[in-house]
Amino acid sequence: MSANPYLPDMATVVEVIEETPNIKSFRLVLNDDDKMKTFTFQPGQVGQLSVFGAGESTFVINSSPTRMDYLQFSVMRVGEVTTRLHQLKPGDQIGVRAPLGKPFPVENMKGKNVLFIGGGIGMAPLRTLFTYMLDNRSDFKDITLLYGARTPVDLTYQEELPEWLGREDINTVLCVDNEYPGWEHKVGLIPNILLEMNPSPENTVAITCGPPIMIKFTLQALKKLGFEDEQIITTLEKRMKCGVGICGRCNIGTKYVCQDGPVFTYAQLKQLPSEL
Amino acid sequence: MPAQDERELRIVGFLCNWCSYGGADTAGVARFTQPTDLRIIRVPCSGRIDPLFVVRALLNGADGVLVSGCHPRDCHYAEGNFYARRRLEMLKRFLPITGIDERRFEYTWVSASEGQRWQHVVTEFTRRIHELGPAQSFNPATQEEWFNLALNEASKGEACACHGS
Amino acid sequence: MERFITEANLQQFAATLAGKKHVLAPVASGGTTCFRRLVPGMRLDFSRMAVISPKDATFPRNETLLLVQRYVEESGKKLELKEQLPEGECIVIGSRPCGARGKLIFDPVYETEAIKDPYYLRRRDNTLFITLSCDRPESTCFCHSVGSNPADGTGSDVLLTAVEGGFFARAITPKGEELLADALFEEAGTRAEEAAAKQTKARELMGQAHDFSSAAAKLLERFDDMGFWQAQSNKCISCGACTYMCPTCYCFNITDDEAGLVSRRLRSWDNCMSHTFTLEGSGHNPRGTKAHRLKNRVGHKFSYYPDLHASQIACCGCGRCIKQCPAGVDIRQVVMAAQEYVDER
Amino acid sequence: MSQLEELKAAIRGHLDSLDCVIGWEQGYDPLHATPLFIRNESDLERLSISPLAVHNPATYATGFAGKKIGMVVRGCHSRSIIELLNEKLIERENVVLFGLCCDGVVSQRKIRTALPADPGFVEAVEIGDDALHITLAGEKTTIKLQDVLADKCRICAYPDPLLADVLIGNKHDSRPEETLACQEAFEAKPNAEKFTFWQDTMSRCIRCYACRNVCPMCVCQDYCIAASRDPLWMSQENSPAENFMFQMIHVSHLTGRCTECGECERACPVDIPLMLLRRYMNKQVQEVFGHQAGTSLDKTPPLLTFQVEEARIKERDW
Repeated sequence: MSANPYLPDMATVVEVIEETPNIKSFRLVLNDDDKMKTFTFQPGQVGQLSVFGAGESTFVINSSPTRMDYLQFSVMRVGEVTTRLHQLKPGDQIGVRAPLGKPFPVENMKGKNVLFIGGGIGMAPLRTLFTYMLDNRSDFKDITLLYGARTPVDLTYQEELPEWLGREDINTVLCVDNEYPGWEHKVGLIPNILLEMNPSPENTVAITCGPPIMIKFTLQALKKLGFEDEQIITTLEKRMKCGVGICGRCNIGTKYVCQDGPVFTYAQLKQLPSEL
Repeated sequence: MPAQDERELRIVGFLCNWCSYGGADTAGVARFTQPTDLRIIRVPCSGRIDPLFVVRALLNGADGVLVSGCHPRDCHYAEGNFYARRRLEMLKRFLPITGIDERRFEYTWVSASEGQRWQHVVTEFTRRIHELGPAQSFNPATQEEWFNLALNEASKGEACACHGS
Repeated sequence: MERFITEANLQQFAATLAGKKHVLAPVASGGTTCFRRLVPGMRLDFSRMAVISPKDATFPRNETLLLVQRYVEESGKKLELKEQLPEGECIVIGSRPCGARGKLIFDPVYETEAIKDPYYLRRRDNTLFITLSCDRPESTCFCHSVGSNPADGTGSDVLLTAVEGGFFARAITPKGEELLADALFEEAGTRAEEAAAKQTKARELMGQAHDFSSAAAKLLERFDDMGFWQAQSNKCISCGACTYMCPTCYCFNITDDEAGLVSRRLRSWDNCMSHTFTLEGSGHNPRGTKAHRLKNRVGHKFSYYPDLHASQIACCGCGRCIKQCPAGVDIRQVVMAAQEYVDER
Repeated sequence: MSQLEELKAAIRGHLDSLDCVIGWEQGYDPLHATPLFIRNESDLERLSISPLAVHNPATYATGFAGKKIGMVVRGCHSRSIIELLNEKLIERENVVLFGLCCDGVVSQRKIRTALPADPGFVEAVEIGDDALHITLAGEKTTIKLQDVLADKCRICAYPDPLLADVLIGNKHDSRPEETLACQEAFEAKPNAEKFTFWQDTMSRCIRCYACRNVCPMCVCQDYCIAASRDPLWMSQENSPAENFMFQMIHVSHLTGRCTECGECERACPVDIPLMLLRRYMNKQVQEVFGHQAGTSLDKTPPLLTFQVEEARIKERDW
């Protein structure tokens, strides 16, 4: 990042993928070749995307640092900035401030089983780590992905799903809330499917992200399965402006989600005042 | 073609879709000569016009704002212009206390067939705005203007010395 | 360095400076006293503490961070970014010790090892404070409860103390000494003693200080007690008078304005008492009521910030938030209530 | 029994059935009052109804939606309540009104001007029948109440609550004949002078929105269009034009609804004379629609209705 933490790097949109009716993924390349070549980040770190004239918003970098042809961000259309983002086409210019925030504790996960539980757009922060692990497969033991959405069309990363489902060295389970014609995977709410899958907490790290209500019940399910607070990792969402711990809105007590997060273990979350 | 041999001024027109926009169109089709200062914004109904549209335009630097809708009793939506009439009248009455010349804002009714009336309205309003000249920016444009304003106002003392709630 | 200046000469000194530099000073305006850019011809008004703090000097109510120009060319759309770093010096004349010291609360946040806010740093490094010590406390003053006093020179370059016929001036920094080298300042003579006596008297008039030492822990203890916070925030109207008047409130908003092919990124004071401060895109708001927001405002100043930054309370005790609150919310009372709270459950 | 005791007794009788009763108590010093939310006997003990007790309790009324509360109201406050009722923003069965026949409240701004030093140094205040005796920095000053009455009180046409469940005090039989010279003088100024006055005055505004949040009729609060990004009515830029834009929004949304309680002007930390705008606009509403907000139940605000033939809106010739 530049000496001025508010100054974005300019980037070009190289590809736009329509993931779902209201989610698009943007693949960006920094305009400065050298910066792009030397750009480093770790899975879980976020970036601020600027659409000049509309503003900036925070999104997780959901491509993997092992695949640096582009930086990918997935954006759900909810407000002013995201609406303007959704209008972008390949070739358009965009501002990027990245990487920001703290990553997943990847080192601690090495040699362990990893259980990913993603709901809807919550798959985005998991995707970066998941892809990273696929590219460093031998560092980890069993990898399981439980990914659900409301309906089949709400599942993001459709392009990659066949690969994930087809790989022998990972266990991928997809689910949607209700039966749909042609849907061949699980039907039900994520926490229930999770209990059905009954994964062992033994030497396992569970990483979950999704809408607040899903996280709440997934945490309960994980506890029921015997996971300790330290074994559960999630990422938080807050309204952010500066992204560098100054502007003062994303704090929970003394912790600033933009700087100290967005990745927290359940054990860390329990230490924080309850203001999610 | 400008109304007078002067620089064009910025006049914003909010015209209802059903009558006044049609009236302007009729005037155009009939090739009536009109000044070109007016920038028309078409709205579904004069009842759609929030008086704050007018205020925003004036504070953003419009030299004049003209609102035109269907004649009372002729509203496409039956009663939109009845509400508009009350709101716009209150706006017109409000402007003097702000120091913004209320002549910079006008509202009127022009039907789709009244091409000639439209020509008359737009010509008259444009002439009026040209007589008033360019509007003063509410934000002083230069540091010097700021200084003069601050000094002048300070020298007057309190405009309303007694006020107190 | 110690000097003396008559009241008339101070006015002249300020006017001369104002002709050359950006001078911010308390000026009577519309029956109130605010810090304004001093224009030669205006008079300093030292009769009361300015309603708005001198925060504008180092943290203006709004500033342009970036200008963005868009070009549409045949080869495609282009964007040009221009950083808008502040230029020029500023001199604050007539701040009170609380206001000058209050700005220091920004430092550990705006200048860390990893992040340096160039806009703030430039302004801070290019601003001088000529501060007026207070000769008597107001009923809302509590600087002595947050580690300061009415003649605290911390954060100032020159400290003035009103004495017979004018002001006793003491330089606190080398830059302050340069200011006092002006010919309008005279020998201080024996006025140092007069000033010292005045300062001592002012401190005595402040009376007993509040003890906020248990606030950090006690406020956290009350975090989940929404009944407590609802009671404390009953009369709060959730406006921004407290935060915008506050010399230490440093939170900001960043928004873009667009006009044609030019847009700019604006940083403006923000207000943690407003609903939109933490409103998320999804519609969820972690601080959805004024009780949540008051809890964060008080908690931030008296608990979270001190926890992170060497027990320093993020409040300078100027009392503006109390004096200017349309509903009379008294932050001292809120903190004391949390400290003295006895859980009866 | 004094009026205060009479009022306390009346409130005591209702406390059990109400979430709280909103009144006033002494604030951070003896010269300032603050709203009091009475829930029990010890709260009730602190109740004060002196002329220093200025805050309009109606400001809080919509915040207690669904709960039953009591409010101590002066004449102007009762107008705010009536207007809220007329606009169906509160329900009659959810409010118990303890009405005070009011002899006027003070303007802190006027007190500040009348005192020899900043009222921040107040040590003691004694409230007499027609004067305040203020001890300030060791010296006692006497100010006549009449001299520091809030403007709204000097010209108040409704000193007695227009709606109350309990009425305390004696009804007034005459209205003051005073007019506000400053208001009239300001209105009479040429446009150019008014324009520069607002330019300069609005440069003082810090957009804290105290004027909005204290306004009993500003019920959108968290969802005010001033905070909207889409549509974008206002920039965050703190310039005279943007600041004035907000005042235009406020005036526009209060047209025919403002009950002239003066809270906006009182709350303004930088003393912007907002009532110049309010009073002027209310006069226009009165002239055109014969309407005074909050003066009678079941009246629709004039901008929410219309007449096919408007008696007092003249069509302009072209």
